[in-house]
Amino acid sequence: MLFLQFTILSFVAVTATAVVLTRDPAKQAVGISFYGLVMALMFFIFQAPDVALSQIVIGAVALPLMILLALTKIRRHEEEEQVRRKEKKAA
Amino acid sequence: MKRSPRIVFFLLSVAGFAGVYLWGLTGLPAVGHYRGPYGDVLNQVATYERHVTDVVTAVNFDYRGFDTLGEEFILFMSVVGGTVLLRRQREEDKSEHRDQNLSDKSPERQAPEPSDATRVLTLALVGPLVVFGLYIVAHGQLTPGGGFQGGVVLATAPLLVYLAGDLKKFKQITSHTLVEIGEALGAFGYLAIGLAGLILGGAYLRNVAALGTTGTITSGGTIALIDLATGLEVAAGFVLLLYAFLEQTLEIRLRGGK
Amino acid sequence: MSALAPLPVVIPLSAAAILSALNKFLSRRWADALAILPTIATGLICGELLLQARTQPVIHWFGGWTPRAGVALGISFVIDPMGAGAAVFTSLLVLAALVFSLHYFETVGTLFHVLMLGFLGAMCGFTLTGDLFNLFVFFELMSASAFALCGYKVEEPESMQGALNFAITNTVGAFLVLSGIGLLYGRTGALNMAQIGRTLGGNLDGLVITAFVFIMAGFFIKAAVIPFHFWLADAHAVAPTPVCVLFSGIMVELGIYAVLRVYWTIFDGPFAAHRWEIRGLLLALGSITAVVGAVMCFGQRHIKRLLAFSTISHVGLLTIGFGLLKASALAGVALYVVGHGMVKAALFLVAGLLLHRFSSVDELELHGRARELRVTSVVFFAAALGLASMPGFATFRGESAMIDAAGEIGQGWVRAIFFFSGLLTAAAVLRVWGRVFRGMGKGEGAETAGDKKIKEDRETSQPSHGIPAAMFLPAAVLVLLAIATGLTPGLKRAARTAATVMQDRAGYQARVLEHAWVPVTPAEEEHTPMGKGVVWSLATTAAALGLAFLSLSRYWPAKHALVRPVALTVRGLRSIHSGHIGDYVAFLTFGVAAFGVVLAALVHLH
Amino acid sequence: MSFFPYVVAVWLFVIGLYGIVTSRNFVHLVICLAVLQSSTYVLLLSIGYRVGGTAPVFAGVRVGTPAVDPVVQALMLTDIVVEATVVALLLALALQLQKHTNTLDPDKLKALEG
Repeated sequence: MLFLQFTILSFVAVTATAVVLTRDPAKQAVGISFYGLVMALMFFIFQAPDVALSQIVIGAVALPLMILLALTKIRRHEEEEQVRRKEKKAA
Repeated sequence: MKRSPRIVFFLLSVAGFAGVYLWGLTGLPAVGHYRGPYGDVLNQVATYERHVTDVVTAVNFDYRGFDTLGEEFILFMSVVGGTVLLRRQREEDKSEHRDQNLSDKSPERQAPEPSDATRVLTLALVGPLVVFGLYIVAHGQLTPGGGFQGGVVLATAPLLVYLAGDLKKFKQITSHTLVEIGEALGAFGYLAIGLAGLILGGAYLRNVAALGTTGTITSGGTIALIDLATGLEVAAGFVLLLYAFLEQTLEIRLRGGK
Repeated sequence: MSALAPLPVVIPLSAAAILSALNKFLSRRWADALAILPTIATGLICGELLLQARTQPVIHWFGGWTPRAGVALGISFVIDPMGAGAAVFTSLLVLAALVFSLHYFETVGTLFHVLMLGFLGAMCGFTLTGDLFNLFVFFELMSASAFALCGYKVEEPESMQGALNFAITNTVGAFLVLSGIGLLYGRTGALNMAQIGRTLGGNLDGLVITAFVFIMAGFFIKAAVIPFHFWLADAHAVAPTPVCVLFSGIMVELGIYAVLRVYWTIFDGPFAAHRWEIRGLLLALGSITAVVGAVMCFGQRHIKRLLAFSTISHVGLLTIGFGLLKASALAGVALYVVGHGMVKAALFLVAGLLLHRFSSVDELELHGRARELRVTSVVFFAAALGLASMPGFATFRGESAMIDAAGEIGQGWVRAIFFFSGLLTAAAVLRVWGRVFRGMGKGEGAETAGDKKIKEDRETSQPSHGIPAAMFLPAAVLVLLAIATGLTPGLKRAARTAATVMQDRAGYQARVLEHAWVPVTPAEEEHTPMGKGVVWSLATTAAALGLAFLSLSRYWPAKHALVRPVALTVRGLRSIHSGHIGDYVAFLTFGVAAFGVVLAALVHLH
Repeated sequence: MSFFPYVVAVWLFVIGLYGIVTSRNFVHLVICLAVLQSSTYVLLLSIGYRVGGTAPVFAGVRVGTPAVDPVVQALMLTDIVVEATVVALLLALALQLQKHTNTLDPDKLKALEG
C-alpha cells in the first residue's frame, strides 16, 4: 500500500510537470485528460472514492472537452484569418 | 519586464515561496495521522443522526450543506457567465443569417460524417449512460457518488448524440430554454428545501423530511431531496456550458472582411 | 437564533434563479423590478440584523447543528455589527448600480441582473459567515460573478485581457487562501473560525506564520495591496460602469474586511506577543500602496483607470488603519470604507454618465465638452472633495479616527501618508473636473498626462442628449449620503462599539461555541479635540485644489529640469504596470515570498 | 512517506506558477492554472488521510471502524467544481480575446500598459 501511494504521488508530480512543459495546447488537452485520470486513481488509493468519481467526470472528461472545443474554435478562426489575409493579398 | 528577467525574477521569488510553504508544512502531523476532531466526530454520528451510509454525502448536503449551496451557485453563475461571454455578437448574427442559405451539409460546417458503426455504437451507449447517471444520483447517500457526479455523467449523454453526428436530435434534446429552466429549477430547489427547514424547523437547511431506513434509497430525509436537486442543476448546467462552447465551434462563423 | 440570518444570501440567489428561468419571457422592466426589489429587501433585512446585533451578535447554525463540546459540526453565520454594516452597505451600492443600469445594455436580456444578484448574495454571505471554508466558498462565488461581469463587454479586446488578468490573479489568490485553510485545518481539525482561534491559542510556529501569510496574501490580492494590485486598474478600466462601482466601492474593501475578520478571530492570539512586527509590516505595506497608488493615479488620463489607482491608494490607507491594531483605528477604517465607497461610486457613476453622453472617458478628449452639465459638475466636484477627506464627509471622520489612533501609539508620521494620498488623488480628480466640466487647460494633443489611451465603446444603445434621471440620481444621492454619514452624531461611537466587538476574541468564541450571552458594551462617548484634524484636512483639500489648478495652468513645469527625476520615477512605475499576466504573477509570487520571509525573520529576531 | 505528499503539493503549486509566468498562450496558461489547483487537492487529501483507515462510507462496514476524514473530501468536491467553472470562464474569455486580437500570446498584447 505504501509503495502504491508513493508511486502514484510520484506519477502525479511527473505528469503535472509534463503537462506544464508541453507548450502545444492541443497536446496539453490530451495530457490534462490523462492527468485527470491519474489524479482520480490517487484519490481512489487514498480512500476517497467520492472525490475520485468527481475527478473522473470533471478532470478527465468535462474539462478536456471544454478545452478541445475552445481549441477547435480558435484554430478555425486562425484558418479563416489566414484565408482572409491571402484574399487581401490577391486583391 | 522582458522575458528572461521576468523568469529570473520569478525563479528567485518562487524559491522563497517554496521555502515558506515547506516550512509551514513541517508543522503538520505526519501524513496518515489525521488527528481530528471534526471528521472523526462526523464519522461517528452521521450514520445514526442522518440514516446515511456515505458520510461524505452527509457532510456535503447536510452538515456543511450551506457550502454546497454556495458551490451550486458558483456553477450556476459560471454557466450564466459563460453564456454571457460566449453570446453572439452583432456582426456574428448577421453572418448567421447569410449562413442559413448554405445547406447544412457544407463541408466546413460539419465534422466528417461518422461511419454507421460509430453512429450505432455511440447511440447505443446513450441509454446505459443515462441509467448509470441516474443510479449515481439516486444512491448518493448510500455509496460514493451523488447529485454532482451523476449530474455530470447525465450531461455527457447529449454529447454522445452529437458525436453520433445527429445534430438535429442533439438540438431537440437540448432545447435551450428548457434546459435553462431545468437548471434554475435545480438551483432554486436547493434554496427551497433550505427554506422549508427554516420555516418548519427554525434553521436553514434543517432536515424536515422522514429519515427512512438506513441503507435504502429513500433514506436520509432532505439529503436525498437535495441530492436530486443538485443532480438536476449540475446536469443542466454542464449541458449549457458545453453547449455554449459547441455553439461557438458549430455555428458562429465570422465572415467579415468581404 | 434569528430566522432572518440566512435571508441576505437566500433572497438574492433565489431572485437570480427565478430571473434566469424566466430569462426569455420577461420584459426588461419586469426584470429590472425583479432585480431591484430583492436588493431592497436584502438591504432592509441586513439593516434589521444590524439593529439586532447591536446588543448581541446574531448567530445562526445551518441545519441546526449547534456545536457539541466546543466542536462545531456545521456552518454558522456570526453577524456582528461590523459584518451586518458591511452587508447593508453592499446592498446600498448594488441598488445604486442597478438603478444606474436601468438604461444600460438594452440588448442582452436579464443575464446581467442575474450576475449582479449573484454578486450581491456572495458579498453578503462573505460578510456574515463565521466559517473559514464558507468564507472561501463565497469568495469564489463572488469571483465567478465578478469575472463574468468584468468581461461583459465581449466586443472589446481590452476588456477580455483585463478580465483575464483579473480572473487569473484572483484565482491564484483563492488557491493561496485554500492552502492556508488546509494548513490550519491540518493543525486544528476545525473550520469554524472561533474554534480554530481557540485551538490555536497563543502558539506561534512556522505553520501558523505560513497559514497567516497565505491567507493574508490571498485576500490582499482581492484588496489590491501592492505588490498584488496589478489586476485592479486593468479590470476597472474595462468593466462596465455599474460593475466598477461595486468593484471599487465594496469588493476591494471586502478583501480588507476578510483580512480583519480572520486576523481578529484567529491570528491575534498567536501573534499577541508580536504585534509590533505585524504592525510594522502592515504599516509599511499600506504606506507603499498609498503612495504608489496616488502617484499612478495622478499620471492617468483614462478617467476610470485614474479612479482605479485612487482606489489602490485608499486601500493603502485602510491597510494602515488595520495595521494600527487598535479599536479606534478599526472604527476609522469602517467609517472610511463607507465614505470612500460612496464618493468613489459617485465618481464612477459620473464617469459612466460621460461615457453615455459623449462616448468617451478620456480626460483630454472630453476637454470642455461637459460644460453644460451644471448639476453633474457639482456632484463630481463634491465627490472629489470627499475624496480629499474634507470635513463634513464620512471620509474625514474615518481618516481623523485613524490618524488620532496612530498618534496615540507614537506613529503620528502616518499623517504624512494620508496627506500625500489625499492630495494627489483629489488633485487628479479635480484636474479632471476642471478640464472636462470647466474647459480649463489644454485638450487633445497636450502632453500633461500620460500618453495612454484606451478605446472604450458606449455602453448604452443609443446616444441621447439629455441625461436620464435614473443615471444621475444615484450619484447625487450617494454624495449626499456621504455627507449625511459624515454629520450624523453618534455614528463614530457606534463604529467604535462595532470595532470593539470585532476585536473581542474571547467574547466571539464564547458566543459561538458555548452559546453564551456576552452583552455588547457600548463604547464611551469620546471628546477628542477636532481642531488639528480639521485644519490638516482643510489644508489637504486646499493643496489638492491648488495642485489641480496648477496642473491645468501654463505654469505646470512639465519639462523643468527639477521635475525630471520625478518624471523618471513615474515612468519607471508605469512600465511595471505592463498588462502582462506573467509579470503580475511573478510579482505576486515575489510578494508572498517576501511577506513570508520578512515576517519569519522578524518573529525570530524578536 | 510521511512528508512526501506535502512535497508533491508544493511542487504542483510551484510548477503551476512557473507555467503561468512563462506561458505564451492563454489556453496553455489556463491548463497550468488547473495543475496549480491540483496542489490543493494533494494537500487536503494528505491532511485528512489516516493509515489503515477505510473510506468514510459505512455501507457494509461497521460505524466506528477507523476511517479517513470525510470533511476534507467534501472540501475537495467543492474545489473540483470551482476548478471546472473557473476553467470554463477563463476559456470563454480567452476565446473572445483571440477572436478580436488574433493572438493568445500575452507577450503580444499591449493594450493595457501603464
